[in-house]
Amino acid sequence: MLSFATRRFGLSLLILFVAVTVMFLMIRAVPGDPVQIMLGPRATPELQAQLTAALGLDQPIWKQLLIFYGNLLQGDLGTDVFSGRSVTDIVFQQLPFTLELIFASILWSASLGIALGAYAAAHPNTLIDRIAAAISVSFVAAPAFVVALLALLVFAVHLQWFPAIGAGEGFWDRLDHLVLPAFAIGLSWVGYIARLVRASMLEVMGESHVRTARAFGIAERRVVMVYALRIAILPVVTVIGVGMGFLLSSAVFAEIVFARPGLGKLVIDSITTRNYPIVMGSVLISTALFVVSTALADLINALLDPRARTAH
Amino acid sequence: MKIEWTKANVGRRGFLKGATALGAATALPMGWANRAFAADDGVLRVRAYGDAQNMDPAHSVGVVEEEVHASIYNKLIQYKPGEEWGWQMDAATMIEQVDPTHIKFALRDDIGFTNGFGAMTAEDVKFSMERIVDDATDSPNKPDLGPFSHVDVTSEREGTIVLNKPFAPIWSIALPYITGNIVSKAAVEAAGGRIGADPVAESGPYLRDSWSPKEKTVLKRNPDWKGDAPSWDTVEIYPIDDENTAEIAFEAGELDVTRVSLGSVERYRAGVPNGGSLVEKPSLYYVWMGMNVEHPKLQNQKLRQAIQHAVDVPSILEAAYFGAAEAATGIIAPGLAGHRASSLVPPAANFEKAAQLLAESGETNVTLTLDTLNKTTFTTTAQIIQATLAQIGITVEVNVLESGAFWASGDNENLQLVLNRFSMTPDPYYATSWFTPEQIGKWNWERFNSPEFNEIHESAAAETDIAKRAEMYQRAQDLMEESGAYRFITHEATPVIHSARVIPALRPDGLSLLRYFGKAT
Amino acid sequence: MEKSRSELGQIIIGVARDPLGLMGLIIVGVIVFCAIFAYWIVPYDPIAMDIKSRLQGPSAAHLLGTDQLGRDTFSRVIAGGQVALKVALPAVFGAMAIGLTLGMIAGYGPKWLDNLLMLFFDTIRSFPTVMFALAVVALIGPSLQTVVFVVMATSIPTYGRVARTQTLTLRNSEFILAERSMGASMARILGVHMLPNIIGVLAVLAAMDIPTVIALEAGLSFLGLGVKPPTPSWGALLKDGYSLIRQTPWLVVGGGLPIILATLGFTFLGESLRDVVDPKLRKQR
Amino acid sequence: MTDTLLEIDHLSVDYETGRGDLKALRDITFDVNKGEIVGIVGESGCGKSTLISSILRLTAPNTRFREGEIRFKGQDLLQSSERHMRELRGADISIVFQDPMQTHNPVLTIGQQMLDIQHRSKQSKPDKLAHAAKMLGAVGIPDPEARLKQYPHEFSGGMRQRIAIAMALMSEPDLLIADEPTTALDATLEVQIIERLQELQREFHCAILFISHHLGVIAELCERVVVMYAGAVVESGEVREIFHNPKHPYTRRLIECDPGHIKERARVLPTIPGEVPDLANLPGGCIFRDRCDQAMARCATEVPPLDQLKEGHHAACWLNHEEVTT
Amino acid sequence: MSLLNVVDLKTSYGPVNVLAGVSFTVQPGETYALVGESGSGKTTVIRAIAGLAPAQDGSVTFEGQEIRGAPERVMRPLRKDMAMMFQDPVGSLSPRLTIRSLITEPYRIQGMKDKDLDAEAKRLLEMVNLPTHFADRYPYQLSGGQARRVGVARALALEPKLILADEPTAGLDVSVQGELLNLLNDLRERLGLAMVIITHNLSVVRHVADRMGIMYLGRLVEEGTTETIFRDPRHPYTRCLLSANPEPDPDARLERIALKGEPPSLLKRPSGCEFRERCPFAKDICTQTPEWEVDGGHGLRCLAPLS
Repeated sequence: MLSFATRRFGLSLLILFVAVTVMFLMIRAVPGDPVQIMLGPRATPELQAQLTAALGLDQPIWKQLLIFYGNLLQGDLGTDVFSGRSVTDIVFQQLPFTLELIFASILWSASLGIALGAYAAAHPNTLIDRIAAAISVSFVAAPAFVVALLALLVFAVHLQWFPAIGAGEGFWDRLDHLVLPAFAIGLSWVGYIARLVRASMLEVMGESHVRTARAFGIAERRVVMVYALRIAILPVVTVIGVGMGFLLSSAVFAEIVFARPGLGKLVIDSITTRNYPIVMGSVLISTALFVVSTALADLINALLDPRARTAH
Repeated sequence: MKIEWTKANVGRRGFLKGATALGAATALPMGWANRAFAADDGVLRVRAYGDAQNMDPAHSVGVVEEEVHASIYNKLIQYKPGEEWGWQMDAATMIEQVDPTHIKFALRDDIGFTNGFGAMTAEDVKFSMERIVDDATDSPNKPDLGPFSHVDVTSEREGTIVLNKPFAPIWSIALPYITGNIVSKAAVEAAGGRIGADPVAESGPYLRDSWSPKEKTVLKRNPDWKGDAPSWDTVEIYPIDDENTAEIAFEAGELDVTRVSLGSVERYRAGVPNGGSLVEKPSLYYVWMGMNVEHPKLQNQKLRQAIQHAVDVPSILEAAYFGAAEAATGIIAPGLAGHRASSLVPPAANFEKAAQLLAESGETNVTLTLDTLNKTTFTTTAQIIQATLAQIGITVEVNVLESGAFWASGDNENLQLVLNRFSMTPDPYYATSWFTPEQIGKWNWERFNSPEFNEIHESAAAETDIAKRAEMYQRAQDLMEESGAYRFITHEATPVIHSARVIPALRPDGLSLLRYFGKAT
Repeated sequence: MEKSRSELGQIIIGVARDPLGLMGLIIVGVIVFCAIFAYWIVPYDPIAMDIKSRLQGPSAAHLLGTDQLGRDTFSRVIAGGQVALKVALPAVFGAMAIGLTLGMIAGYGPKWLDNLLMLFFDTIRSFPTVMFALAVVALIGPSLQTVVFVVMATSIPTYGRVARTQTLTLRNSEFILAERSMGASMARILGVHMLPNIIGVLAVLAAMDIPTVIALEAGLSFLGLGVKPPTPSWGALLKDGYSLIRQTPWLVVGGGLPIILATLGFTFLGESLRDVVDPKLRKQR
Repeated sequence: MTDTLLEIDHLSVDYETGRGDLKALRDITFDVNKGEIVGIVGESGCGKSTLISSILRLTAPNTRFREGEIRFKGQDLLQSSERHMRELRGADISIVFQDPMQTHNPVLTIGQQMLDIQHRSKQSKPDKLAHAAKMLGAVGIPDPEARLKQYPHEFSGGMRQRIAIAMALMSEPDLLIADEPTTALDATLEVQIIERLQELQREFHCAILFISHHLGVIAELCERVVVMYAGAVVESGEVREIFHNPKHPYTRRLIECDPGHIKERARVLPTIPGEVPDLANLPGGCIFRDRCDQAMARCATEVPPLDQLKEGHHAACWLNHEEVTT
Repeated sequence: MSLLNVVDLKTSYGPVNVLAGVSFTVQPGETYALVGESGSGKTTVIRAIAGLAPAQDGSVTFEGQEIRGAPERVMRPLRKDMAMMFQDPVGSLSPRLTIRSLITEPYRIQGMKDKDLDAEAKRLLEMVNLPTHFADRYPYQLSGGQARRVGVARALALEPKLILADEPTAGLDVSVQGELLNLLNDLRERLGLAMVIITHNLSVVRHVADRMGIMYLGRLVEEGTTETIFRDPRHPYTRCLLSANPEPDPDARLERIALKGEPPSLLKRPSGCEFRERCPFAKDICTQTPEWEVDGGHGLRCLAPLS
């Protein structure tokens, strides 16, 4: 178990390293120049040269990369081109907003999805199963930005149940502000998870240990909820772990439409303005987020599945 | 079919309350989001396009930051809200141009800096302006000060601004805009010469209370401010770049003021929700289609002229600007010196003439690329250009670019047609500066190379006779258009909606001057 | 050859017997039909502008109204199906082909290669799609091909991992050992014996992935990174519809409805396909 | 009648499939007395699994009970409420399944699973655990208390099967159904399990319905035996009677085929050529006719009834009818 | 010259010593049976011989040629003479191929394109008594017995000299088991092929094998002719195995020798004689490690053999 964790951690670091390096090189290959964007049409050549030098952009790429990693080892992600603030501060200021959004979305979509899927699997081919399938499936491809906007129109403007923009202050207010964005980006996950749970439940329900449990007269409820669901949930955990990466992408849309602060928006803004330090900082953090969440999923799987614990 | 998103009578709170009190009627005015309007909480909520990240005027990157700077710092003079461009006194009690290169000023004696940095002095004025032109500061705003030389301090609160040569934009750009902000010399020096994300000392009617990046900036009334007290205790500035979101936030009662999209103008003309009003302002932006005269495919002037005539501006205004904007006659907006009453090539396309010019050019099978930003307005415009040019047999492929790549087009020699939009300050000097030969490879994407234009740009800035100056700029725009490298499209428009409780103070181009916002009673 | 056709026939019959599968088959059939014959079916040229009759509501002349350039939304929806398939099919099948190849190599080849490929997969997966898309689009400019490339690149790991897992499971199965005992080459084992057993699972995955890809194209369009105008893609329709949602809600309907329909169709088809292809279920029949 | 525990009375069960009804069980009749070990012998496709799931009423959704009764202590299980069935399962009737590797839930500890099956007991949790440990000890699992905390995959196949037996006997059931419990195990383990089962049966006095295709195991363990072929009972009776004096050609041939039966090395082994008929498309007459070397004209047209040949010995074959012998 | 000569073959997966040195020889035309509990390493032996499992040490010679760890280039021509049969009758047939393709697969792999494959398929099906129309079926459409015969047909396609058969009767009903064994026997006599058969069914061994080896924890503990071993097992483990076979006769009450416990883990091999802890006949001397001793063609690894 420990060596498994160490190896997993080592692999995570390696992925992080490769991913960040690739992104570093890729973003540099892209046309565009933060100095030009920052200075706008008013740039004089001297000024441009000065700023380029100040930002270290006149160095060869490999040297910049080395410097980046050197700083990184000291826990320094560099300084924002535009505001002169520490990138670490900026990224970690935005991170909680995105995290709370992602967690809220996963929480509601996974709970509903698992419940729907488990119910459907326990009552296969009934009308409710079919209806649940049709409804949940049709949400799978509902683009987050359209859902977000419609949710805004209906629940914020028309019904005025929830606030429209921002992230709020204080626990309840923030929760209040989370409802619509989390709804918008979680919606497509409900169907996805429900389908996954249903399929994996049906498989588990066909296994002979479930038959054993039934043959011992254990209540059907307990058979479904404990004996089958605990196993059926395992692939879902993995999918959610991987899904964090995709949710970060969906968060971008929610953050734009709900004018929320967050990492997704930061990423987009920094890439379009070629704000290299922030791009690298946010790539690092979001990749780390992904790596951590997949590792976490593996860990949870190991906790839920004793076989995985000893297998490694 | 038109869906009216009228507000429902029962809000969430009302719902809960109604359920307990059994009296739905009593719950009516208790709508959740109505609190913004119902409670006069003294908070003005405005929208900005972006986040004000830097509190150093020397490193301000434009209007978004200036909106905050103008509230927390003072300038000698400020823009006047209203329909016409003009300025009013702010920190200055007296200011006058004694000769074309000298401006004398005297400061008010009741302005002080926060954080214990004392009263504002002429030394602060000198410091603030000189540090912008100082190379060590790396200020992107240096060009705004033009031929500014230095400030002579004559007494504690008096001084003279000295220019190297006459510079008309000093009154319209330099002093009332970004470079005019006065910071505390002592505070900046104490901070090591650079102000970062937090102001080191403020002096304006508002103080920046807090900043939550990408969420909001909060301004609070400055208790020590001795000038005319601002009407609002608190101003919250929300960075929202998506127009739809801003409009919805306004309708949900969470914003008091926002610029709206041109597509929504028609709807708001019919009525603004919650008793608000629509204010339609012109804009200083200029949008044009440029042609890279150095590109092998576009070196033929007749071809360029054919293209000029084949672009149908009214269609663009109709489809991309929803009929809410007027055709541009050049790069200088109406209301500014140098604005042309009409362009040489009429806005409406003349396909006959275009075809004739194309025939004269001798070019056949012309296929071109048109680069544009990835915003709906531009892609719509580009598609119309594509369709209209197709009518004279020119094939256009639209290249949609994200902003980072688009704005790097300056050194792109392969650029052919480009749909572009520049911002502007209220002085023609600002507009012409990008099209000089010196700017080729940087911002003169058309690689328009006219010595005469350059000459006009240089001399007009120093010309103090307004009529003469206007004439010079008009000639400059004629030159641009004659070259065939430009097809002017529009100056856009600035429709702004505001809630009933606000009396907005907007520049003639629709931008907010927060410190002058009033309260409707 | 003949045998594989009869197997395919069996699969189609199997799918058609299942009501949901039949529905999926019909929806997908309609979409494919419209895509192929788009330019004969459409009542108007989907890119012809008519600025005078712009932003009209649904009417007999324009079933789904017109957009800001006066183009017929219904025609654009129909033609958009073609674009959707032009994006989704190469992207999904490209990703499937590459993922399958790499995944099988990872699963069957030496351990170091497996580790290397897994690192490659995990690295690609670890970029948020949007970030990756932005960088790629900025690098090579937005176009149909770019969208295809982005979607393909980001979904290769999914297919690769599934193919790898399947290969790992199969590599120790007796029929593979039997082939090895007869001296079959690696190419033969992978191509003739592994592939037919893995491809079913991946095909199901691909069928269910197609709507996701279409939605991703819409997302990229929303960020202005989608296909080039005036190409009538559902994503572009949605984006235009999004910016005009208050004035002309039918534009969003026009863009959204086909995506939801396609999702239903491909998902039903995929699930039904899985039931038919899955040998575990087939044995019970 | 008092000592009869389970009576299967003319039971016929079909599966509805796309190809038509699959006649899985036809006219099955036999009974199990209290404290008796009855073996069911049959090869693949004989209907053993359908029989077990029918007794427990844990059938697939496409199962149709066409005819007959399954009486347990006199009550027809096919007419019982689902609630009553649940009361019976694991309490009065319990079962040990074939594959010990898959019979336990992989993510719950053995202790947890043994706790769960005592859901009817009012005992406290420690008492239940103690009971579980006692049972594990009884089936020969060393150090039972500690092993309760382990997961199924930490046990070997033989141990898991013993745990399954412990679980099945925990409620001291009246009837234990053992569905090929030793098939998946090595011969050495097989004997261990059988011996253990014999001991436990003596201790708990439960009846065992022991299903196996291994004639040796049946011969050793059971008192009576039921021979099934293609969904029907072809012969039933005392073990000794069946093995020494089989009255149905199938039974006879089956015993002959077992290589364990042939003491001397034989290069050519006896076989039963042919295949089990398609149950969805049954031929008329005797189902074994196609593979029977003694088939007669009558076998093709009439289904032979399960006749009582003598007390406790039944066989379904026309050969046993007197008119043939004469 | 013996056909197959295995000398001190060793295989380990990490710390797990699956094979701890196995030696035996097979003469042309001879049937050799490997017997033992699951986990004793029987399957690994024949897989290692065929190059399907790693073998870190020892030697395997086939017709005098060393083939342990040989690259596929060297192995491929030899595979014409050495065929395998696997445990799972249906599972060892590539599920998406027709029976025709499956049984002619060896010709394709060996590059014998000039053969009339349809005719060969027909010949092979007839040889194993399957109707020729089965050529168009798929594995899942076959019963266990039929699939098994397809496996035999495929193994015999190239008329090999040696067949390595892993549990050839596993999963078969008793009534069909005989058929398969008869078929193999018949072919063996006709084609003169040698076989290595793995099984845990001792009754089967008695009828088909000329010689047999008993494996325990990855080693041979006894080896000899089938007859001697059945008549006079010397190793206690062999005795236990033989006695653990219930006979289909209610009156036959064997003198059963109870085997204690279960096979120990390969990770924790007992010291001394590895069977000691389960052995009902263990003596003090058994704490020492027994050596493999051969006496008149009868091999034994026991310090306290039964007489």
